[in-house]
Order: sequence, then C-alpha cells, then structure tokens
Amino acid sequence: MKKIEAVIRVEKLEEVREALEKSGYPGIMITRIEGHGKQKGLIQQFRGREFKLELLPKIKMEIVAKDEDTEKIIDTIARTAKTGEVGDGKIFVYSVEDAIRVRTGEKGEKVI
Amino acid sequence: MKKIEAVIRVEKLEEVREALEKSGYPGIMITRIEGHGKQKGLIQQFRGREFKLELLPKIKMEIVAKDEDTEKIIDTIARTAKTGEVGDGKIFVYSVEDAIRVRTGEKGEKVI
Amino acid sequence: MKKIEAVIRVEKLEEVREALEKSGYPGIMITRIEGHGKQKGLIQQFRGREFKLELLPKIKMEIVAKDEDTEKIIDTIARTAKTGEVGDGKIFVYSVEDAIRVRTGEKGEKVI
Amino acid sequence: MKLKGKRLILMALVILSLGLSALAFAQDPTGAKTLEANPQAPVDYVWVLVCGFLVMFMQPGFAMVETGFCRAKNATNLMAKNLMDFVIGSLGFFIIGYTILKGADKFGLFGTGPFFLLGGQYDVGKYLDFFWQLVFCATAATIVSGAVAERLKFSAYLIYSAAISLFIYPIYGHWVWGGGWLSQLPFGMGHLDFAGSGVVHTIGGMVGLAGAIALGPRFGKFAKDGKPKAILGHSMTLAALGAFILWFGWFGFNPGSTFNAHHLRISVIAVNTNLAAAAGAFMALIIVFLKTKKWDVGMALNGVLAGLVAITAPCAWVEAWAAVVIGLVAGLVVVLGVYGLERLGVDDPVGAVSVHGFNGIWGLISVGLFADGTYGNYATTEPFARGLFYGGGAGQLIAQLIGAATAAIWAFVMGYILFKVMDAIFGIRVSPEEELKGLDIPEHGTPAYPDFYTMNK
Amino acid sequence: MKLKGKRLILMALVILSLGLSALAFAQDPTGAKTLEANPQAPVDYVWVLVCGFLVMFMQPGFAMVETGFCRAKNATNLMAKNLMDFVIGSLGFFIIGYTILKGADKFGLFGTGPFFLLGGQYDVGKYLDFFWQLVFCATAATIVSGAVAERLKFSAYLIYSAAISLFIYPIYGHWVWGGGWLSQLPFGMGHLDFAGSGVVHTIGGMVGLAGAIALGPRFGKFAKDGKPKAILGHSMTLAALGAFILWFGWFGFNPGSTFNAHHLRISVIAVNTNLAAAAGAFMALIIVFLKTKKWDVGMALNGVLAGLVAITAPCAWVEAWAAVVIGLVAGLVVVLGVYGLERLGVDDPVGAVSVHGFNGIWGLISVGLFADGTYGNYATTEPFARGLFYGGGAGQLIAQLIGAATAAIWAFVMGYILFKVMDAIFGIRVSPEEELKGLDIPEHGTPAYPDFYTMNK
Amino acid sequence: MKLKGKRLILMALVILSLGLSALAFAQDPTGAKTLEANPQAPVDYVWVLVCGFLVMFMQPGFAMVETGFCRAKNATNLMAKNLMDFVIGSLGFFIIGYTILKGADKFGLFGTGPFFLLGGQYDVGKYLDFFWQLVFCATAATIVSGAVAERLKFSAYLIYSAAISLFIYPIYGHWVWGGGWLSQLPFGMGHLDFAGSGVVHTIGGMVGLAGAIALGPRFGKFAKDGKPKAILGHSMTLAALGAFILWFGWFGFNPGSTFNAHHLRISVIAVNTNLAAAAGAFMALIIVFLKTKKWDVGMALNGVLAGLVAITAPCAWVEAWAAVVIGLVAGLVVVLGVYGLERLGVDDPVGAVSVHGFNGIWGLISVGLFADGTYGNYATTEPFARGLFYGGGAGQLIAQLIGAATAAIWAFVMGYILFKVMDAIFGIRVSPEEELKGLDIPEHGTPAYPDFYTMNK
Ligand SMILES: Nc1ncnc2c1ncn2[C@@H]1O[C@H](COP(=O)(O)OP(=O)(O)O)[C@@H](O)[C@H]1O
Ligand SMILES: Nc1ncnc2c1ncn2[C@@H]1O[C@H](COP(=O)(O)OP(=O)(O)O)[C@@H](O)[C@H]1O
Ligand SMILES: Nc1ncnc2c1ncn2[C@@H]1O[C@H](COP(=O)(O)OP(=O)(O)O)[C@@H](O)[C@H]1O
Repeated sequence: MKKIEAVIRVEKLEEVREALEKSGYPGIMITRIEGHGKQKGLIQQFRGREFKLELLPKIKMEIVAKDEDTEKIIDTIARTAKTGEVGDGKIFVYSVEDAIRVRTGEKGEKVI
Repeated sequence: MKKIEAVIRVEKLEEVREALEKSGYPGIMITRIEGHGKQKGLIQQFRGREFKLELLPKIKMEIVAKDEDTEKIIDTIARTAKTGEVGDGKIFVYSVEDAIRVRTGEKGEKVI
Repeated sequence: MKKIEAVIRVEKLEEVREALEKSGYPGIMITRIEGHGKQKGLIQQFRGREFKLELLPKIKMEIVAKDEDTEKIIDTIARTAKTGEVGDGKIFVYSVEDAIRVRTGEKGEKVI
Repeated sequence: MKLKGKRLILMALVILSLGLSALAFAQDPTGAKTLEANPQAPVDYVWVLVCGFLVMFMQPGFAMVETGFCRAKNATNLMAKNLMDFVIGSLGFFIIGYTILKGADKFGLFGTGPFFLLGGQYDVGKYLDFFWQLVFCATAATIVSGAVAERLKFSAYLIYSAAISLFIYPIYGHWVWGGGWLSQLPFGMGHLDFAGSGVVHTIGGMVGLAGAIALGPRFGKFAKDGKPKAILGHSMTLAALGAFILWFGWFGFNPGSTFNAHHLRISVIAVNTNLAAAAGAFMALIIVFLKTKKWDVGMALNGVLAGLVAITAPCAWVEAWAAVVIGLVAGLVVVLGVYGLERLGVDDPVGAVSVHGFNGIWGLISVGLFADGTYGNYATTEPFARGLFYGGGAGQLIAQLIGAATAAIWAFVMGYILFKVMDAIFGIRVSPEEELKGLDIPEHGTPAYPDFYTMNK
Repeated sequence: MKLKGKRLILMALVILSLGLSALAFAQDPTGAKTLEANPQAPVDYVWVLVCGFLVMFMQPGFAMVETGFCRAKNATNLMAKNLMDFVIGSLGFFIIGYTILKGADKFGLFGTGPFFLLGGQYDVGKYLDFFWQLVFCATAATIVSGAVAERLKFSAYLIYSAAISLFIYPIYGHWVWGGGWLSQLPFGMGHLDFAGSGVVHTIGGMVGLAGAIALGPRFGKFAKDGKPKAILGHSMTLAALGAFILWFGWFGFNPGSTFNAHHLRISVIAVNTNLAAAAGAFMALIIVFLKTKKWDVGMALNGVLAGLVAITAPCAWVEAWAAVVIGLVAGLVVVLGVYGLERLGVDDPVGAVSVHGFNGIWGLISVGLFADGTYGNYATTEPFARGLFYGGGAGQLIAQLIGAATAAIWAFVMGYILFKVMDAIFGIRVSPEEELKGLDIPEHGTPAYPDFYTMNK
Repeated sequence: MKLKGKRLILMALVILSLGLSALAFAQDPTGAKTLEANPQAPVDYVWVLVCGFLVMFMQPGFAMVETGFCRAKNATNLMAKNLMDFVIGSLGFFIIGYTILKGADKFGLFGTGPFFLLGGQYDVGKYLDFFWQLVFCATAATIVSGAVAERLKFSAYLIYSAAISLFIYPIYGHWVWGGGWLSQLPFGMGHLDFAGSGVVHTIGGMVGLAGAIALGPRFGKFAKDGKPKAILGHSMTLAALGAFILWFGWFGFNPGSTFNAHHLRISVIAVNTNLAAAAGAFMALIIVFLKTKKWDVGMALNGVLAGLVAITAPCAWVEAWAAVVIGLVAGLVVVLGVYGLERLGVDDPVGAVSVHGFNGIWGLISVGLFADGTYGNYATTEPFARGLFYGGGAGQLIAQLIGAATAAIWAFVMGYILFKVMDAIFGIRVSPEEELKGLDIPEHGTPAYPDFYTMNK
C-alpha cells in the first residue's frame, strides 16, 4: 500500500476530484493547508497599504491506494492539476505498513 | 516508532480522545479534513435548492507511538470510533524514522 | 528523500519560517492542527464559567527534503521553535518513496 | 394677559383632545376625523410608531445575542427560530391575540371582540395600538428561543410561538394592560408594570425556564458528576452587536410606552433606561472579575440586558440615581441567577431566564420601592405612584409582589404544560445524533457557515 | 361652542398650511419662513427625516443579505458594491438625477431645472424632498448588486451605479412621482405606486434581471446537463441580520412615504407592512417545506422581503387582512420566481429578481384589486383609490397593469442596453480565474476573512 | 386678515415658548408644567430623543468597524472595550461629567453645581439635555479604542474611560458648548462647532494619538527597517456593517444637534451629512486606486467616516455643494493622514486619528471658509455665521483655528499625561506573549470565535 500525497491549487480541487471519481480511487482525505515553494507570494492590500502574503492557500489530498493502483492515480492527479504555471504543486509517495477499517475491524490491503 | 493515522467521524472525536486518555497515549495531532470514501454525500439545501456535498467533514488523528504501544492504541481507536455504519473511517499505519523533542533537542524513541 | 514533520507553537510560525527562509528549504506545507501532549490544557471562560480546553491550537509544518539537507532543516526548526517550556512540540522524520512535480511531470529527488 | 389667555385655551384644547384621543372617533381608517379631533395627534403617532419600529428592531438583537452565545452548528436554526417567532407571533396576534389582550374585558380575565382587526377596528388609532401591542408580544415570544436553544425541535418551536402569541401572553397582558384584575388590585395604584418587566420579560423568561426544564440540559453541559461545564458561543462579536441593538431598541420599548409624546417624562425614561443598563453591565463585570480575575464580556453583556429588563417596569416612576441602583442590583441578580440555575442542573444556553425571568421580577418589585411620586398611571396628572422608600407605604409593593408572583406562576405553568403536552405527543427534543451534529443540517438543510472550517464541539 | 370655534380655526390653519407646505416659501434656507407659514411643519420634517434615515439604513440590510447569500471569497467585493452604489448614487442623484425626477415636467417624460441643488433650491422644503428621493433612488440602485453578484467587474458596477441614479431611475420615477405620463393615465386615479413597488423595486429587480442575463450564470451554477445546482451563501447569520435590518428600514420606506405626519394613516401603513412581511415569510417557509421537508431559512428570508416589496405599493390603500393576503401571494411569487428563473438558466445569486422584480409587479397589481377607498393620492381627502374587489371597477387595475408593464420593460431594456454596451467596450465579467478565486483579492486586494480558514467552492 | 392675525399670535406663542423651553420651569420631573409653558415641546423632545438614540447606536458602529479592522484574536477585547467605555462613560458622566460640562460657568473654564443629577436637576428638560450630552461624551470616549487596539491593557482602558468622561471631554466641551471661553472668542461668532467635529472627534482622535504614541506600534507593524506593513483586519463585512451603522447614527448626531425640531434647517443638515460622507468615500477610493490600482474598500470606509467627521462642525452652516467639497477634502485628508502617520512610525490600527483627529480639525476650519450666512448659533434668527468665502472675512476662520488648535493640544496633552502616568504606575501594554496570542484569552478568558479555525498572525 502507498500513500499518495498531492499538493494542488485550491481552484483545481473540484476538477481533480471529478477526474479521480471517473478513473476510480479508494478514498481520499482533503486538507486545507498553506504552502510555500517556488511560487511568489500574493500581494494583498489593506487600507492603502500593500503587503506580501508568503504562504499561499493550497489543497493537500491524501489517498492510500493499493500498490498497483498508485501509478494511475498519480497520473490522473498530475494531469488534471497541471496548469503549467509555477505553483502547480507536487506529489509525494510514501509506503503504508497497515490499514484497518474501523467499521469492521478488518486489516490489510483489502480494506482499501 | 509508528505513526497511527485515523480518520474518524467528527462526532466521535471527544469520545475517542477520552478513551485514549484513559488507556494512555503519548501525544496527538488532530486535523479537520474533508473526506470521501464509501459513504454517500450529504444532502444540503439552500433557498429551496438541494445539492449533494460530496466531501464530508472528518477528523484525522495522528499519533506517533512506540512500536509496542501501537496495537493498543489502534484497538482503542477502532473500538470507540465504531458505529457500524458506512463512514466510520480507516486507520493507517506508517513507520517513523526519527523523532526530536524541540524543548530539549533529544532524539529517538525516548522522546515519544 | 525525507519528510520532516514538525509540530510547533502557533506564535512561532513566523519566526521559524523566516529562519528556514534564510537557511534555505525546498518547500513547505503548513497545517493548522489541534494538539495534545504533555502541555496542560488552556483555561477559558464563558459567561462566568471556566473550563479547560484539552486540545490546543498548534502548527504542523511538513517539508520534503533531500536526505543531505534533512539534518540542517531539523536543526533550524528545533532551534527557532524552542522556548524551553512544555508545549514546544516535536519533529518527526519519515522516508519518502517518490516525488513528482505536477507542473513538469518530472520525478525523483530532483523535483525537491 | 391676552397672550396668557390664548395659551390656556390652546392648552385646554390639547389636553381635551389628548383625553379623547385613545378611542375617540373609532373607525376612522383615513385618520382625518382623528386629526380634526386632536390636531396634536401627529406627534404622538410619530412617537409611538418610531418607538414601535425600534422595538421591532430588537428582534435581530435577540437573534444575534442568542446565536453569538450558541455554537456555529446551530446558528441557522437560531436564525430560523428568531425569524419565525416574529412571523408566527405577528400572524397569531393579528388573528386573536390582540382581541384577548385589548378587547372588551370579561370577568377581569380576558378581552373579547372581533378577530382579525375586523368589525369596526379599521381605525388609525386602533391600528396604532395594535402595532404597539404586537411588537411587545413578539418580544416576549422571542425571549424563549434562547433558553431552549440547541435542542428544541423546530416544529415544536413553531407551535410554541403560536401558543404564546395566541393566548399565554395576551391573557396575562390583559390582566395588567387590558383592564384585567391585576390592574385593579386594591393595593397602591393596582399592579403597575410600565413597559413590561413582567408582561413581556417575566412571561418570556419563565416560559423559557419551563422549556429548559422540560427539555433537560444539552449534551455535554454537565459532567457525569453534575458539575456544569462551559459551552462557548461561536461569536462574541455578534453577541455584542446583538446586545447593542437591544440597548438601542429598548429606547423604543421604554420611552415609547408612554404611548404619548406629550408626556415629556419620556426624557426621564430614556435617561433611566440608559443608566440602569450601564449599571447592570458594570456590576456583572466586576462580580465575575472578583471571582475569576477575568473581564468576562459575555456576563457583562448579560448585565446590560439585566439592567434593561429590570428598569423596564420602574423606568417612568423613578429618578436617575434609583435607576443606577436598580441596574446594579440587576447585575447582581443575573450573575447569581446564572450560577444558581447551573447549580440546579438547568441549562439555559444564553442566560435568558436570569436576564428576563428573574430581573423581570426584580423590576416589578423595584417599582414598589423606588417610585417617587412624579408620574401616574400613564398620566402626568395625579394620582402618582409612590413606593416604600418615598413614603408610599407597602401598598404598591404588595401589588407588585402579587403581580410578579402571578406572572412567574402563570408563565411557568402554562409553559410547562405546553412543552410537556407537545413532548408527550411528538417529542420536542431532537435526536442525540442531531444534537451532536447540530440542528442546522438535519432541520433546515443549510449550514450557517459552509465556507468556513468549523469545529464541532 | 367657543371652544369648538377656536378648534375649527386651528384646524383650518393646519390644513391650509399643510396645503402650502410643499413648495410654499421656496428658497428659505433658514427655515424660519416655512415654519411661520406652517407651524405644524416640524412634526412632518421629523417624520420624513427619521423615516428617511431608516430607508438609508436599508443599505447595510441589502449588504448583509447579499453577502450572507454569497460566498466568502466575494464578501469584500459585495461590501464595496453596496457601499459604492450608495456613494455614487448620492452624488449622481445630487448632480442631475433629482432634477430629472422632480424638476419642471417636460412632455410628461422628464423634469428640467437647475442641477446640483442650485438655482433657488436652497430651501429647507426642497432639501427635505431631495433627501427623501435620494434614499429611494439609492435603494433601487443597490438591489442590482445581488443579481449580478460574484462575477460583475467592479468598474462596470461603478458605471452602472452612475447610470441608474443619473437617469434610469429618475426618468421612470418622474413618470409616476414627478407628474409624468403614468401618473396622468386616464384610468382609476392614474397609475398609483404608494412607496415604490414599481418605481424602486421593479426597476431595481428588472435591471438586475438584465444584468444577470447579460452576464450569464456563475461558474458551477448549472451542471453540464443544465440542471441548477445550489451555491451556498457563507453566512446565514449575516443574511438573517440583513433581512431584519431591511424589515426595520421598511418601516421608514412605507409609512414615511406619506411625506406627512398629519396623515394618521401612517399607523395603518405600518401594520400592513408588518403583516405582509410575516405572511410572505410564512408562505415561503411552508411551500419549500412541503417540497423538501426542510425548514428553509434562506427562502423564508426571501419571503420576508417578498412580502415587504409587494405591500410597498398598496400599503396605504388596503386594510390588514388584505395585507396578509398580499403577503401570502408574495411568498408564493418569490418561490415560483426563484425556481422558474433557475429553470430558465438565469442565475440570480440572492433572488433579487424574484423578490424585487416580480413582487414589485405583484404589488402594483394588488393596488388595483384591494384598494378599499380609505386613502387618496397621498391625501386624506377624496378622491380615494378603489380597486376591483371594492367596487372600483377595472379602471385602477388597468392603470396598474400599464404602469407595471412600463416599469418592467423600461428597466429591463435600459439595463440590458447598458450592460451590453459596457460589455462590448471593455467586458463586464471578470476572468474565469478571478471568478474561481473570488473577486476580493484580484479586484480589491483585500480578502474578507484573512484570519479564518475558508474553503473555496 | 383675521386668519393672518391668529396665525401671528400662534407663531408668537411658539417662538416665545421655544425661547423659554431650555430652562423654563426647571425641576418639573413630571413634565406637565413644561408642556403647559410650551405646547410645542413634544416634537422637540421626540426629535432630540430619537436623534439621541441614533447617536447611542453609533456605539456598535464603532465596535464593528474596529473589530472588523483588527484581528480575530483581539475581537473579544474590542467588544469589551467598546462596551465598557459606554458603560463607564455613562456612569462617569452621570456622576460629575455633566456638571463640569453644563453647570454654572466658572472663569469660562468649567461648570459647577450638584452632581448625580441631584439638586433641582430632576426635570424633564434637564434630563433631556443630560441624555443628549451623555451620548456625545460616550462617542468621544469610544473613538480612542481603535487607536490603541490590540495592545492596551483592559484595566488601563477602564481608567482611561473614566478619565475622559469625568473631565477631559467635559472640560473642553464646556469651553465650546457650556458657555466657556472658546464660545466667547472675540472673532466671528466665537468658536463654532455645530455637532462636535472638535468637541467629540478631535478630542477623541487626539487622545487616541497620544495613546498610540505612548503605547508604541503593534508587534509586526513595522519591519526592522521601519517600513510599515499591513496587518489585515479579520472581517470586512463587520467593518462595512459598522461604517453603515455609523453613517446611519450620524443622522442623529448632526441633524439632532439643533436640539430643536422647529429649526427646519434639519433637512439641510441631513443632506449635507449624507453628501459629505459620499464624497469622502469617493475621494478615498479614487486616490488609493490611482496609487495601487485596487479598489480599496477599507480606505473607502475610512473615507465615509472622514466625510462624516468633517461635516459635523459645518453641517448647519453650509449648502450642499460645499458639503461635497468638504467631503472630498476629508477623503484626501484621511488618506494622507493614514500614510503620514505610518511614515512617522505611529501605529493606529483602524485609522482613528486620521478619521477623527485630523478631519475633526478640517471640519472646524471649514466652518470659517464655507459658512454661508443662513443659520445662526443654534438659531434661525440673526446673527448668522459667515465664513471667508461668503464675505464673512477672516474673523470666523480665526476663531475656528484657535478652537481647533486648543482641542488638539488639550486632548493630546491630557491623553499623553494620562497614558504615561498609568504606564509608569502599572504598565499599560500587555506582555509580548499576550500580544502575540491575542488579548482575548489572557484578558477575558473568552476567544471570540471558538468554533472556527483561525490563524494567528
Ligand atoms: N519540498 C517540499 N516539501 C513540502 N511541500 C512542498 C515542497 N515543494 C513544494 N511543496 C508544496 O507545493 C506547493 C507548490 O509548489 P511550488 O514550488 O510553488 O510549485 P511548483 O511545483 O510549480 O514548483 C507549495 O506551496 C508547497 O506547499
Ligand atoms: N483509501 C483511502 N485513502 C484515504 N482516505 C480514505 C481511504 N479510505 C477511506 N478514507 C477516509 O475515511 C473516510 C471514511 O471512509 P468510508 O469509506 O466512508 O467509510 P468506511 O470506512 O465505513 O468504508 C473517508 O471520508 C476518507 O476520508
Ligand atoms: N507522540 C506524539 N504523536 C503525535 N503528536 C505529538 C506527539 N507528542 C507530541 N505531539 C504534538 O506536539 C505538541 C506539543 O507536545 P507537548 O508534549 O505538549 O510538548 P513537549 O514537546 O514540550 O513535551 C502536542 O500538542 C502534540 O500535537
């Protein structure tokens, strides 16, 4: 089992989720984070004074998938989340040791 | 060291945390996420128009524990978070390479 | 590649980020969490009635870094996040299997 | 001399026409005859209407205080309740409530007459009175939503709203303001309640108490050992906004209750209203500070409202320093009330019972103590009300105590029966799951803040 | 007898001076001459000003309803629009709008005269009238922001604000209230619109419809198959607060439109206004409950406003039960309107078109049905308006239908041309990226809630 | 002729009684004698009271603007401060402040007489005046909370509130409105400040400046190189709501300051007030747009308030176009003020100093320029005020400059001493940790938004 962790643009959430829906995925956790990478900060303004917001709102998606599905899911995300501009985000992959389904108490890859 | 990552129902947070409190746990991180799995979306309504919320609010708990405590903690969570209905959530387990306590700078399993 | 996951005080976010900025880091994800560890709960009050908040607001920072940079980043965080009081937080380290840059589709350590 | 003479005639005209203005020329829908009979009427109409608008504006005040003091997951539900009690209240009071309150007295118990403002009631004076009575009735209705917040079914609240505006409020109101038995008590000047500490606030507060008891406390309000726990509201800014709106609206509530701008006493009433509110907030803030060493804004806001409720009955009959004293005591009463109810295991999420129920009673009593003989029964002519401290003896005080007890018992009993009967028939409390999730989505389908990450406590 | 005589003289004086008060003693900046001519003027001035203040206070009511019903990412933008339409409206109406509305009539089409309140207009009576007309104009202007919310460029909104206050509103207003052709229709008493169901609300609502159509729906409002989807607002508490503020402000809007406190009919108007609002909310709540089994607060709030808009034209001419009926129908109209527009693919984020446009028309029509012959053309003397149900025949109804059709067509056509021309020149819709991110940061630089974690939907 | 004669007599009666109304029949707690002496009094009482209620309602306006412009972590604290300054202000002004302001003049410096509204002050006219003066005093008090926001200890704020209402405000107020030396300057008609650009706003704003300087800037306001950084407020919707509420309340503040509804000039005042506010917002929006290419709502809201503050002194003495000009300049002043103070290293979180302090001064000066000879010293009879541009010479302007300088110096010096003395005794600034965490929990125990995920910036 792998965990796929993707940081994407806030505006892309709906599109990516719909693409995943179509191509199939086991489940997802979505977290609203703030990120900082290569993308320049956002200029905001308040009562005439400008300032730079260094941390930009981003979406983190986490999917725990069977090893064999990992590739396809990563592809789907990478494809739909892309705009080609700086700030598109990154996808990280981790290994998962075990999984438990709370409702039934089952363990292992089959709960995914 | 293992990281136990549990996705549970929002309403179960208090109960699970109290159960953990009783049975003992080293520390916890709680994140408010939105999830999507087998559970059907929630119907909401606004000015006469219904719509389906695909992403449901969930709670993610993360606990980094010593290897030997992992089983018990997973058990406690799995037991108290269970309602038997779809949407109870999942628990994932990862391995942790190192841990540092900021206050003291100590490293390794002992900081847990 | 490693993922460095640090839980720090909310008030320390700005300082830590600036220190990282100076010493260099590849990118960051910041999440607003609630935590519970050794630190005692916070007493709050509402209409004359006091109560203890068990879960305290904390900041979780996650940085995926090349193996060789890990040490320095951990050091920077541990140094600047420290106050010496209970509640300073912890840093956990995980191994990362792969990384993909969405914008270009590139893979591996070079995308960090 | 000549001038003086003219002036006296003018005066006489004014006074004469004022005397007639109440019901004279009934059934004058156009208003021309009423104006002819009383050329001074316009300023009274303007005064009563503008004050009535301010009283109506107390509705969002209550809505904001209640929602601010409750959790985000029930905010839509509280908006729904605070809206619909005014809606149902307006319609119910129109259908029959007004007739019971102000119709022809029967046995000193209730009024009778045509419903729906029909049958000779199409008259500018009648409509003015109806408007005024309506906004007061709706204020009593909306008090209860706070005490039963976060767990009462919306359908039960709709029925409750109808019940209070159709008869619970109008009947008691008739006793005091409609010529009923309390107004004719043979003590002092009969039971006096200038702007409704009793009629509006004790009634609302004690029905709320009945509801809170019938429902039981919210999940999580008391620990297993019975120790009360705080459940924080979700917006101190909205709560404060609401309290300020109420303070503002109260300037319609109290001064407007002269129902007559020719009672220049309105300026005294305005001053008293303001000072009592300030004193109530001050006292509540200080007491809690002494206990917890924190400057507790929530309690200070309750203190504002406590002072306002308490001064509502006496505002026309007392002077400024007495208003300050009445307000200070009100601040004490609300703090003791909040702690006391918690000790008794009663869960009143916003403090409505202590603010309105208990301080309504205190306000009624204070008339019997502080009335200083400068204002009459909605009249600037003798007889004037006089309390114990101003040589009026115990008569007025007795009348006040009887009225206060009557209000408290009537409201509590009627409220308790109402909620218990509904509970027996269809259950008035939402399911535990709905309570945990919050009432917004199960009852209304609409979360209050869908764009924000909220916690569910 | 003597008394009676004096009284009659007094009356005569009052009536005489009232008759003169409108324009008599023009160019009296100090007000002393006006007072001398009409010693009863102060209460009228107080009435009109206080009601005018209440109408001005409807601005935050609109702002809160609209922002509450839209998403957090556009909240700053909605504040900006609701602020600046009042700002631009005030200045534009000052520059020329007022002259077009109330200047010397030309061909029954528009008014002429000096601009900028200059040229003999420095007069307390003139300024009073200007103030009153200004707050009404600004109300019409602010209605549109809801219909075009979440996608119209701010610069386009500034231009639109100027256009509506400079001529779209004043010209139609002149036809009805400035002595123009609609007021002189040879049916009934000519077209009647007491407080502006048509002049203010139909105009605002139909310009809004034009804007909504010209812009097209928000991204995500309709699925690919054309099925409408709900886009939730970000704060039910602010939306409810806004609706309550509007309800409160409407007590200035309607009763104040007598422009005269000596019309004691103001009490009837206040009662009707309140009952129609309540009935509208009740009906809207019930209908949606029957359909979805949820108590829909958002629609109930729309129902309040629908009832208020509908009663705005007839409020002075009908009695209480008719106000309830008018309100109930308004509740129905707004629900059907909201569903109907969605079916037609029109996206009106806050329901402004159904609330103001459609119910404005219903309000105008209802005058022709329910007017009961107790009030005249802003006069308490005959002739009185009489509708179909009160033996007045179809005359008044015809006048109402002509006026309603005129308002709808004028506003829609002018609005459509305006938005289309702007669109052709510089594009009125923000870019898709800006729409997705929300208008707050790209247009204003300022997010509304930077301290909160918000979702972007 | 006969008619004319009666009318003149009536007029004479009215004018006579108005002349007497102020203090005639002192100690008439019932109000009957006052009414007899002046049958026209009711409309004046209604006017003054309703306007006073509106002024009181400015309190939540300030509260919402300030909290909206500050961070969520200090929102409870700002509610506490905005509540308690009104509470302490009400009590302090009752205890002694009113006597200092309006008591028997001593040396042109302060008033003397009985405290606590005792000693022959139990009189409807006195209470009316007290109410009016009280709400003005409380407005001055609440201005300061914005300038010292997010870092001043709550206990220090309580003491400050007492100090400003007990003597800082009353003494200066006495100089201008209590018959003190400024009102008797031998230039023009003496120093003129119709509704308090100076008495209320310059005083509040300059005490605020003293506080902001004594405290130093908030942590994070200036970069290490001294460059100012923006610290965003937490709710543009609440800030806008607050500004609208203030705009609304100002219609009580300015027109009500005639203290007399028989001055029909109130309509001119209302128009001027509205136009200046609009012009201020317009100018502020445009200037910042030219600089940053963004439509800055926060500054536009400040512009509204700037226009309102500036027109407060001249509103009764100028005509509409002048009000627009005064407002436009006010918009410029507030923008320059905000940028200028930042350049000087002064941190005024909400712009209170620029809005109230600087524009209060501008408002005072503008009287000396634009007063056009159509209104007197709260009188519709000659002598009328006349400024430089209307052939009045420099006399009035000199009186205005002297008054403005006096207000600025008095307030700044007293404020600075006050804050510095408190600081020396117990320290007025919260600890750095408390400032970082926000004042809500350490000072009050209550977070403002516990159900929401908030960021701590
Ligand atoms: N090494 C990293 N560790 C953690 N998060 C990262 C890392 N690199 C990028 N991110 C996250 O991805 C987001 C987008 O990255 P950015 O560098 O701006 O774009 P791009 O992927 O186009 O280079 C950042 O805001 C940050 O949250
Ligand atoms: N494979 C997965 N990867 C990530 N999150 C998951 C996965 N499966 C489930 N989840 C999370 O768990 C939540 C509950 O899962 P769900 O499938 O609805 O219930 P159940 O565990 O009863 O099948 C989801 O909302 C989602 O956030
Ligand atoms: N074993 C753990 N697993 C997950 N989170 C932890 C763990 N230990 C500490 N934390 C997080 O770190 C935060 C600070 O830890 P705490 O024990 O209070 O301070 P200290 O590091 O000084 O002992 C906690 O609030 C919690 O969120």
